[in-house]
Amino acid sequence: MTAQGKITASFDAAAARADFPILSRLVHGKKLVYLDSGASAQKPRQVLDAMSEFAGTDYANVHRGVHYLSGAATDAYEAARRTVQKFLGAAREDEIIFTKGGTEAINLVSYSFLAPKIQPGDEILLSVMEHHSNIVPWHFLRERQGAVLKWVDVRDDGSLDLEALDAAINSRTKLVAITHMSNVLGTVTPLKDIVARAHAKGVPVLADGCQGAVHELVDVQALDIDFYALTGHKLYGPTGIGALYARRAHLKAMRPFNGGGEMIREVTRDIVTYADAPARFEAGTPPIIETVGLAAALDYLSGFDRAAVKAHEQDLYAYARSKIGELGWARVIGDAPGKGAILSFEAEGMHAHDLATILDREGVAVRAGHHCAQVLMERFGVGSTTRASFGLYNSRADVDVFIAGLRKAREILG
Amino acid sequence: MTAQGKITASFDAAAARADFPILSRLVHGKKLVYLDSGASAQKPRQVLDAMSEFAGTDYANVHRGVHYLSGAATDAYEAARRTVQKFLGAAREDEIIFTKGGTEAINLVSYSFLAPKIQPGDEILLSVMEHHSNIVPWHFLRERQGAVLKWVDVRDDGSLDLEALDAAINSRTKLVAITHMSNVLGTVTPLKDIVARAHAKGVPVLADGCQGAVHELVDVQALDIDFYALTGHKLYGPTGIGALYARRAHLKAMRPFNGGGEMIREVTRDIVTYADAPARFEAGTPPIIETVGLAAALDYLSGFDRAAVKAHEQDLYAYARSKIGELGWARVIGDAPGKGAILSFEAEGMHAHDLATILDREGVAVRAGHHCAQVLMERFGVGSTTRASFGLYNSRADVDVFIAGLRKAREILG
Amino acid sequence: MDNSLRELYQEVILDHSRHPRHFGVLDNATHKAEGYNPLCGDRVTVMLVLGEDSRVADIKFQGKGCAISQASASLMTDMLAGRTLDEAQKLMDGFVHLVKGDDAGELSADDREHLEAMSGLSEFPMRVKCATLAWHTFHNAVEEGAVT
Amino acid sequence: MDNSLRELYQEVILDHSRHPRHFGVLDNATHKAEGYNPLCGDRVTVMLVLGEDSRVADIKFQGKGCAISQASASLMTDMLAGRTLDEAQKLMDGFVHLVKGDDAGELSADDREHLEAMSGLSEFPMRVKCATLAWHTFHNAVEEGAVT
Ligand SMILES: Cc1ncc(COP(=O)(O)O)c(C=O)c1O
Ligand SMILES: Cc1ncc(COP(=O)(O)O)c(C=O)c1O
Repeated sequence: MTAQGKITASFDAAAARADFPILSRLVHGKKLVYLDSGASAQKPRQVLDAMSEFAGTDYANVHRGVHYLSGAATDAYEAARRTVQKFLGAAREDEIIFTKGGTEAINLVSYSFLAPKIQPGDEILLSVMEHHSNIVPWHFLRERQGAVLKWVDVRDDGSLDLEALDAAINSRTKLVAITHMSNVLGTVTPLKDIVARAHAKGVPVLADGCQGAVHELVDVQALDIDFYALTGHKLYGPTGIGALYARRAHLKAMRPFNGGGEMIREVTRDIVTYADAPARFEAGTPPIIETVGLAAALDYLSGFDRAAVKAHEQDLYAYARSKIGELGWARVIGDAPGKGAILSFEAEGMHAHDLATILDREGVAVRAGHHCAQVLMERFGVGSTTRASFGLYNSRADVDVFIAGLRKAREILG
Repeated sequence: MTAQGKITASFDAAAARADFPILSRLVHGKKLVYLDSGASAQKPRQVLDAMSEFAGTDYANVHRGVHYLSGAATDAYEAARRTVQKFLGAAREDEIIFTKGGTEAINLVSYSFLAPKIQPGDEILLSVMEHHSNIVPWHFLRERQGAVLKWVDVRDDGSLDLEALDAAINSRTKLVAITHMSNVLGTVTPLKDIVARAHAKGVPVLADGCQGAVHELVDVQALDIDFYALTGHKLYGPTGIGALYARRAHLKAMRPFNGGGEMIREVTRDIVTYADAPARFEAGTPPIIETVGLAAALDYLSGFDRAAVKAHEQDLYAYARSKIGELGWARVIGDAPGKGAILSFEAEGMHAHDLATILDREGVAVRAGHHCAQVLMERFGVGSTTRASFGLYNSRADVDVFIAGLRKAREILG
Repeated sequence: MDNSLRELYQEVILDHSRHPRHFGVLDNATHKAEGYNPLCGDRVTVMLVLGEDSRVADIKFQGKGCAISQASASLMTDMLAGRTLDEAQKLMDGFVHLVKGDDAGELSADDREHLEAMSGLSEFPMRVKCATLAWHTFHNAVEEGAVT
Repeated sequence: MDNSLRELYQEVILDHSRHPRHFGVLDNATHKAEGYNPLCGDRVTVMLVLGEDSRVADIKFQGKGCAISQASASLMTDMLAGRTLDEAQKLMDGFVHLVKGDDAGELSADDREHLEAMSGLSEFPMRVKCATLAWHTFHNAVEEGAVT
């Protein structure tokens, strides 16, 4: 406890909280307690200001003009790419492709990398805890091209069964697509081991890092991973922006996804040739202002001692986990060792929606539902859960309000 | 002239100009003269503030939560959809799909509407003045499925040859994809007539309205058009957001494009069913803050007398056109009757890039190059042009600086 | 304690949700439909026997979901039994108006009293879908759910 | 008048762009490549005869583009004729450093003087690509453009 206390001390959560204008607002007359960062994180002043300021001083379309603003905007855009590159530990900046979000990043891999290779009967390996955004793009290949989706189970505590995953990879497997961190269970997957097992059989791996990139340090080179998808809005950044890391060797062979300006080399009536990556995969005017916001968000996050931020979040989770255990009527789903700060549970005799409504009146924002993870809901035999997810700005006081709200709900509904 | 003067009088361009923070900045020590709105428009304070304010008070992920902020964000998101619906005159709000931009809107039609229908030999009819974003998505269907791209020429003045278009439509034609306003020539196409001709032969029509929606009043019902694409960043709105109008009858039969959260009805290990439009085509977390910005931009624009704004822009164009004519060494490309405020030209003995560099040093931002319209460049036998495009914030004084800059360039290069 | 919450989760509602009336399977159903709320995963199946006089001769439901959706389904089945389709439609319109806080003038005084417990929903717009799920499902059963 | 503009478009540059040296077709080229700048549509074709001693025995170019790209191609062909590939590579490295405003220490005093007219580009980062197009095309011709 002392050791943990020491680590936490190097991150000042209260000071960080002050950076987020929305967190000082009231909801139904109560102080906002935002425990829905897993769905989307709030944005610090630094991000909002960076975007307004950029739009108000240096904005123009990128790439195309020789005039000053166009150069300034292009510089900012490409600087943001290098910020993402550094954040993910990629070897080269042209391995970073900007997308509109995490979902599009995964779809890009499905359309551009995998679709052209899929023959009927080819297999794609998923875990049962995937978000719909890491299921439906692969389902398209099943529906349209006859691919087979194979599912790796999780254990009852929500941890991934690595041996089962290994055993499920065979000569028909064309891709392992797996989350870095489950948005329901909080489970963090052993990506490095997964990649090693998959590569041993010649199979590439895509990680859905929409949650993982927020809470874990990522080094795509150390992981030796093929694809890593992230999304801006969960990283304290803007909506409308995400990124895909793709190993250069794959990028060269990937066919275009969206077609349009900037992704071409030459267009005539009869032929079209394409630009190299990353431009090839960034058709049209990109989310320019949003990349500046994303870079500001990553700078903001990287400005902290990430290990200390994680320790802070882990402390909140541990505290909430123990408090909710004391209630005696809440079943927590997801207790894997090393899991992240996401707390999903079922409350005896109370439906998640009713709970969330009552918590809302206390100013507490939690998520209720299937969390875009219906396959996982089925695995645990529940229709929906209530989920509290923690961000760097949360505090133990937030947890206390949350737990008090749960008690009130029990009073009303129980 | 008096009549025009009267109309223009009801729009105060100088007052509007003051709404755009970037326009008061200096470039190379000179006042910025921004004549590149055709590539991307600048953003008024009202848009930037609306986004910051929304993110700072009402932000959360949409659709998914029962908590207050999630409701507020969803309300703002759906209100933005109604704002676009009204802006385009659509009958129903569920005919408006949010995309990341104009390019994605067109790709959505290609992937979801046309691709499933295309047989080898099927034809797609385009004009030679299309932007690459309205060429490459159709080229994909040529490259991947054996479609044939057929080209309708423009006359030497840049106007569309409607009879030629009509004659080119036959029983193999599956779509007419045509710009509403050329981003190089300024030509405005007679969409209503085009739709009538195409529908008479049972062929649907998509309009690329990325430029047209900025300068023309659009009423998709009056046009009776099937698809209309627009983009936020040219409409004085944010980057990362666009919209597609799609007639409801088509939407029902269109297959999903991106797969992920929110676009499904149900996901199990073995089956996936999809939500109805518009959700079906909005996979993942949408550009939430950007839709709020887009709505603010449309409100901003609609707050003016649009006819007066257009008259103002036309006045600027006419003024610039006559001034550039006086130079005697600039060949204007695009002189169609009723054209919009876009002035493209070739200068004798001077390359567009050199011109643009010299203008830039005078604070004048113009575009030089092929403007993502290489097919059109080929049609007019030029490698590139210089383009001045006008926005509502420009003035005759801007034109004077621009013309003076051209004279200087001639001195240096001539 | 928040009054609007007390009103939403008043005893009548909780009682209906805990002890739903007409819960179960109707083997001789003439019409049947499944309702599903993709946002929360709630489900309800409505089964009914439509008499030759266009009256709801019998009606049952099954499903799982939040207190609001279950109570609403229970109340609905209670009230629809014995009504003609025209009467049912009017009741449904009135119900939808009521929970949205709009004028529900089409409701009879008696029906209004019966549904009064649901009026607290007008303060909770995000939960209106929970309350209307069963009603829409009934509507679908009648329109498209003939058992053949 | 802006001094940096005067320096960029100085007489030497304008002269090279208006009257390019070594402009035309080399029928007996041993190596050839086409360079293309997709941003502006500029094109340049570089043709050369590589002798057995690894020297550029003859070199010509064709193309169209801005004053900078044409002048740069003209200057380049002027300077490359007679050099070995190693010397050419060093010259190219020096040129690229020069136009970017970096240290171009690898250039001989003589070469530096010849290229001096191009140093104004360091103030125009957005035009560097125009200046390097011909050089990259030469490089591609040597590396991958053997005429067979
Ligand atoms: C006519 C036209 N179509 C399509 C586009 C592409 O739209 P976006 O910039 O949103 O990708 C543009 C602008 O770049 C355009 O001018
Ligand atoms: C694990 C996971 N994957 C994918 C996504 C989808 O990403 P986006 O919200 O950017 O569409 C989310 C969040 O919604 C997520 O939590």
